[in-house]
Amino acid sequence: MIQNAWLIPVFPLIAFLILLFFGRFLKEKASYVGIAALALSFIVSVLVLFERIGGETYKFVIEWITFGESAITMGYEVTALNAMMLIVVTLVSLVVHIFSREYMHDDNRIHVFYSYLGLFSFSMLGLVLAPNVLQLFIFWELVGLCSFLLVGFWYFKPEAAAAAKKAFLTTRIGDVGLLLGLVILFNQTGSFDYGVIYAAVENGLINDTLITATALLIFLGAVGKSAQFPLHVWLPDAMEGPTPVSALIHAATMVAAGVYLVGVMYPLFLASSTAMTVVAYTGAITAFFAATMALVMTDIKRVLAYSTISQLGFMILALGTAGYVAGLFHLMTHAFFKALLFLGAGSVIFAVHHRQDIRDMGGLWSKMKITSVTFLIGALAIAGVFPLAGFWSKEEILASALLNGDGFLFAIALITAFMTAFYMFRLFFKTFTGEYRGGDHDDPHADDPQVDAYGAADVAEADNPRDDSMDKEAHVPPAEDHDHHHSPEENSGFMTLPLIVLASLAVVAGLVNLPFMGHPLEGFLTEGLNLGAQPHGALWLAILSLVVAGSGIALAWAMYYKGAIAEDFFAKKAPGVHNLLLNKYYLDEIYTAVFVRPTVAIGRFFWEMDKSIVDGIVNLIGRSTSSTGRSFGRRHNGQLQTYGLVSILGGIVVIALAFVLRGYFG
Amino acid sequence: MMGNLLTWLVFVPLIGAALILTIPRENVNVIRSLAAIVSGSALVLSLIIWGGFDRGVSGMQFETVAPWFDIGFLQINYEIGIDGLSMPLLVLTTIVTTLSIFASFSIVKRVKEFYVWTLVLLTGMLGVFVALDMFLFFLFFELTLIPMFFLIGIWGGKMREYASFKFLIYTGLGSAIMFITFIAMFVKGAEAMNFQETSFSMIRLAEIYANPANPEVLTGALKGGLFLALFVAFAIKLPVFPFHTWLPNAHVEAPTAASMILAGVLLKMGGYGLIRVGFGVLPDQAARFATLIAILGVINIIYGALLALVQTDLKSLVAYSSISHMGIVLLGVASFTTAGMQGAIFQLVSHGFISALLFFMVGAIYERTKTRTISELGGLSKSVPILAGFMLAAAMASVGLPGLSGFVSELLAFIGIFGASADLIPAAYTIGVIGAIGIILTAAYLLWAMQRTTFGPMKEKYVGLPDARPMEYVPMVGLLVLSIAIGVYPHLLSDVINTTVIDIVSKIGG
Amino acid sequence: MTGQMIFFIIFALIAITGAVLIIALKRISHRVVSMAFSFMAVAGLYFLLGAEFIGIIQIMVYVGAITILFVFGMMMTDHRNISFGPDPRKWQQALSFVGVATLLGLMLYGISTLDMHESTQPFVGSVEAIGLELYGHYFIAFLGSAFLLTSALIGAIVIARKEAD
Amino acid sequence: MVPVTFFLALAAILFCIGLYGVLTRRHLVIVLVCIELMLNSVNINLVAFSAIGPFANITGQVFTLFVITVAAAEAAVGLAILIALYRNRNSIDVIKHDLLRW
Repeated sequence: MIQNAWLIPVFPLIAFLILLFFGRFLKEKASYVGIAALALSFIVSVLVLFERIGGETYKFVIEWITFGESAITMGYEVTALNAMMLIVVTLVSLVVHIFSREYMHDDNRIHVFYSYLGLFSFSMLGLVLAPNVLQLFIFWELVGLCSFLLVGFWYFKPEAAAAAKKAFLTTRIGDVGLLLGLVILFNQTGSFDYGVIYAAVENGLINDTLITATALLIFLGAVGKSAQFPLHVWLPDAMEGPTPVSALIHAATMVAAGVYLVGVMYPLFLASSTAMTVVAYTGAITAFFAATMALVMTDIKRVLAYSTISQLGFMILALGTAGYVAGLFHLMTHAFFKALLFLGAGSVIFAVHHRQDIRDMGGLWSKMKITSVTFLIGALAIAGVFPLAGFWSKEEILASALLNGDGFLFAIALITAFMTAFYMFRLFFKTFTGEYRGGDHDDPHADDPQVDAYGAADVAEADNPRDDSMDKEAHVPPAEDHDHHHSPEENSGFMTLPLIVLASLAVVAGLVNLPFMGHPLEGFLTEGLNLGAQPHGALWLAILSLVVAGSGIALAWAMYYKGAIAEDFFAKKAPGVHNLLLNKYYLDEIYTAVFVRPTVAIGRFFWEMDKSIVDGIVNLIGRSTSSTGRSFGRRHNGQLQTYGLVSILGGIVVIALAFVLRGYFG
Repeated sequence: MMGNLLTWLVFVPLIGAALILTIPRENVNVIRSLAAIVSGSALVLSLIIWGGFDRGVSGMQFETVAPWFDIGFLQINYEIGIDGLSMPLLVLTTIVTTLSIFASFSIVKRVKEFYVWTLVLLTGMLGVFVALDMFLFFLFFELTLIPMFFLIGIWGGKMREYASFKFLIYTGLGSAIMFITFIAMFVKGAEAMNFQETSFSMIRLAEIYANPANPEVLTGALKGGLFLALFVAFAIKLPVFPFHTWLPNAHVEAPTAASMILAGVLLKMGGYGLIRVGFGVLPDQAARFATLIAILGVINIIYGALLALVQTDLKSLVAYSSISHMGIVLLGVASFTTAGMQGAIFQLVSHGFISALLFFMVGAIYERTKTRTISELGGLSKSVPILAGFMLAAAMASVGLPGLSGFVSELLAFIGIFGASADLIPAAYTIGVIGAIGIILTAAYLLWAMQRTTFGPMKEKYVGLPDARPMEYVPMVGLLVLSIAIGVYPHLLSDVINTTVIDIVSKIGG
Repeated sequence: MTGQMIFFIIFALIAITGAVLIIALKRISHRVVSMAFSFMAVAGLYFLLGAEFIGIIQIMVYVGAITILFVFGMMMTDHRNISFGPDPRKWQQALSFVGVATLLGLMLYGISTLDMHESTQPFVGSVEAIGLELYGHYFIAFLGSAFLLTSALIGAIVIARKEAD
Repeated sequence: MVPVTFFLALAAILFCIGLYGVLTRRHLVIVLVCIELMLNSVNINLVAFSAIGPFANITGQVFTLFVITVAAAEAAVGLAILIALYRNRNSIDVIKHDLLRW
């Protein structure tokens, strides 16, 4: 079965093509096409995984383009890493397909939505199967395109359009870095294939300044795509897209592509220590940084978005501190429980008629039993509580941070783990416990800074005057028909089934790499790659991480469940810090001021310069010739005698010249 | 017939134009269909030649040499032929012109003249790409100026006179410089063979300049001067930074079909000429000025992108984006590596398709909304979803999204510039990096434009707009499919170009 | 100083003063009369050169017909006003004087440096010789001038006559 | 015998006086008169050459005849134009008649 691994990406591609051309007729049934395609891909990838465990690898390559003697090839390859990734991507994508059948049920562009999901799954799976860096880059950009299309799915919302553009542009900056990196690599090694590059790096074909340069350039691509510190601003805005999109793209798969890229190019990173430290520190800073912002967010999806950035920071930190398996293990587990959390949030939002502000929710535990339980499991998993997947993978990361020797990184990791536990349970208690605060209709928090980001434009609001008329039938039916029983209740099977599946996975996934079972995942991933001993934490580290997680949960419990500490306790103590976090460290404003506005200003200056100087010279030449012509014209004043005089003078000059030349005056 | 297939290809449009002249101006449909048939047959002919083209051979194919006229020792013969460089451009010309004829079915003013001028223009363009005799090259080069002048001048927008005159005089100046350089080359060539043998043919001159009988005639300074003059002449046509101001005016005022051809093919003649004559006859000089060309290329990219960023008119935005994309051609050509050269030729072909599509979309939208200013447009994907979809696809192709042809040429150009030998271009890496910044800017201005025009809430005044008409599907689908084909499987194009690229680059030991 | 030289000088002086007076005098009628005298002097010169026929023709045509013609022309137009007021073209007079003077200087210099060998004995052209030449060698030119005269005649009438209305 | 150069000199002088008259006088009749004068100076040259020039023969005089006929025709037409001008523009000042311009 491993030979036809190429089928895995082709199924969603077929789904995409079908829906692109025949979507209008399918309308509702479009979801079945998507689900069927993903189910098939999932089955094939499971079979491929079993064969891969048996040790088989398969590589098939055809010639893509030839220039001069060298040629670039395309094809597909199955390795340990991408076999695992195939499972993760197809599973999460399948689950999201099922979930969004209900969530997008009333949107009349559902077929377009499913076609974009199909295209996304195709490009993500293509990325994973790529045998060389160039093909990875090609699908990397296609994934970026799909995220642009899906974030901007409700394009009639200006915020969604701006968020989509911002997402594409910020990742584009990273992609250009990646492109430069792989072009330089190509020039040094003569080919894009992983094998050739590993060999070149091993036997030192490339001088090490170039290795560091290419490593950092490639890492820039990862930073862009996995929303690491400097280029993370697009992910929170990308929450404008529908929630299933956020679950699939901005939680599990696409953002993980950056980590996958670093994983795939690991030998290159291992070869340069500076690159490793840069990676580690970026990961640490991003993790800490995003966690702080997640503490204060009031929009359910934004909290999860920042938590994703923070968890990705953990993975990058792990990879930076030589914890190859730790990073990738966390990638797998995180994909499951983050998708779970997002889908849980999705079902909550769907139940409370598309309001995303957690201050309007609360008390949903009794009303939405399945969602609450699964959400709790997810929260426990991400916090790193004992039996669940998060505990095992996070503990490995802490171990690799510790063994790396740099105490600062370990400290940061611990504090971030604590903050993760705290904000997750703050979110949990605010949404699911206490009484339901979502009774009244008008949006009490219209003036809240984040709310204007999405609240005012929230299409479903009955009293939203602006583009009410056009979008009524387009997006979600008006809240009226939910009115008669406006208290939320559990959603249908299509939504809860995925939650249950993901919740069980969040529990089970950890067992894959159990320490006392000899780390089976580690064996699976590292065979054939000489990456040195993988760090493993001692028992006391496991207990320490449990204590940290527990205290985080306890603090959240105290503040939001019992009310022992006032909710705005910290807000009052450090209003400045609170405000800073609330406004996302004013990063967006800084970026606009530092990058966007000057570029536009330079552009305008050049435009003026172009119009006045370069064009000016051209017009000047034109005008001056015509004006000299006109001025000569005016000399013709009609006086015959003037003409006579001029001709005589001319005659004299000629005669004089003739005399002189003929040497008369000799 | 098989022998002089090329001559048939070049002159079929001219015959077509003559035929159209015979038809009375009233029955417009007959004229339109005849024009479509004529350019369609030219397309078929070019595809036959594409099929018959022998990929392995590096020299000229389908050659025809016939004495044309001679005055005294001036022997000018009608010498035509194609190789890997001109083959794809030939097919590009016929495709873009045929599709632009389809695109121009909405023109109602003086239809007969429009198609006569378009077909004469087609003959001129085809002639340029096949001519091997410099005199013939110049003749066809000029032949393309006049029709385009009339196309812009009569069917253009408000400031069409200004734009068409500026275009005519600017490019006319360029071709004048070119002509003077050709004559200088001819004379110096004859002198170098101390007048036993005189020839206007590019191939023969290349050999003469490679190993002249008495070398002291062809001094470095002279050849340098000749190359620079040639570079200026072609830089005006392929708009390079200081000489680019005619392009935005010409594009903004030209009707859709004319600006499709202008962007699709006419700009390529500059690039083609530079490679064919500049790099062909004076390769050592090209190497000498490689750094200059690379720097000009980068300036073009950044300058074009920055200006496109601040445009308010959608069509001038696309015009400036053409300037930016042509910078990549210069970058690729200056690198003198097989990858770079192939990237440049790819960019010529792919930009031909993409910019033609973009201009068609802008034209179609202008036809419906009667405005091109970006601020007035908005929410088009709601009012005209299909057009907006194709526009978005064209923008993505122009941004250089993989899977579309724009990416392949940019990738090859960058591989080329980074692979350029250090002594040829000392600062290759810095130039490459600055060029890469250009790509980010390209994504920025195109996406910003797309966001403001296609996304966003629907505007009331655009509610009842008619979406794509069946006739409009032909150019849209045609160009997009071609761009995807080259993007997904570039081997189609690269095996045709490869032998010639190796041949050109080997001239300076690339 | 042979007799011829004396007569030559007399006639020359008359001709030149007549010419200068044409320009210098104020009243039109005086100027036309000075023209007549100047042409008389030229006729005299012809006689001096032995070209009697030409001399007579000169007197008949120039002194007779053309002077009268100019008198008529003068009469038809307002000969009463003496001057047209200041000349708006300030440089015209001076510049044309300078130009004409240099032209004259150049011509005279050219003439003075001419080394024409003197013909031994003067040729005396008789009317018969003129007639033979005119109707022989230059017969076509003769017919041409005939056409010229008639067309000039008709042209002058057409231009000068009052419009019908 | 009076040498030819004297006649040529005289003719040159008369010609230049006539030319000066044409260029400066504002009265149209005088301009025509000066033109006649210039033609006359040409005749002097012709007759002088035919009589005492290096290859003295009769053609000089024949040409003088032609010149005279041309002069007569020219005078006639000139005056006709003058009269027509006067009638339409009722002025014979050269400066006033400047319609023939760009």
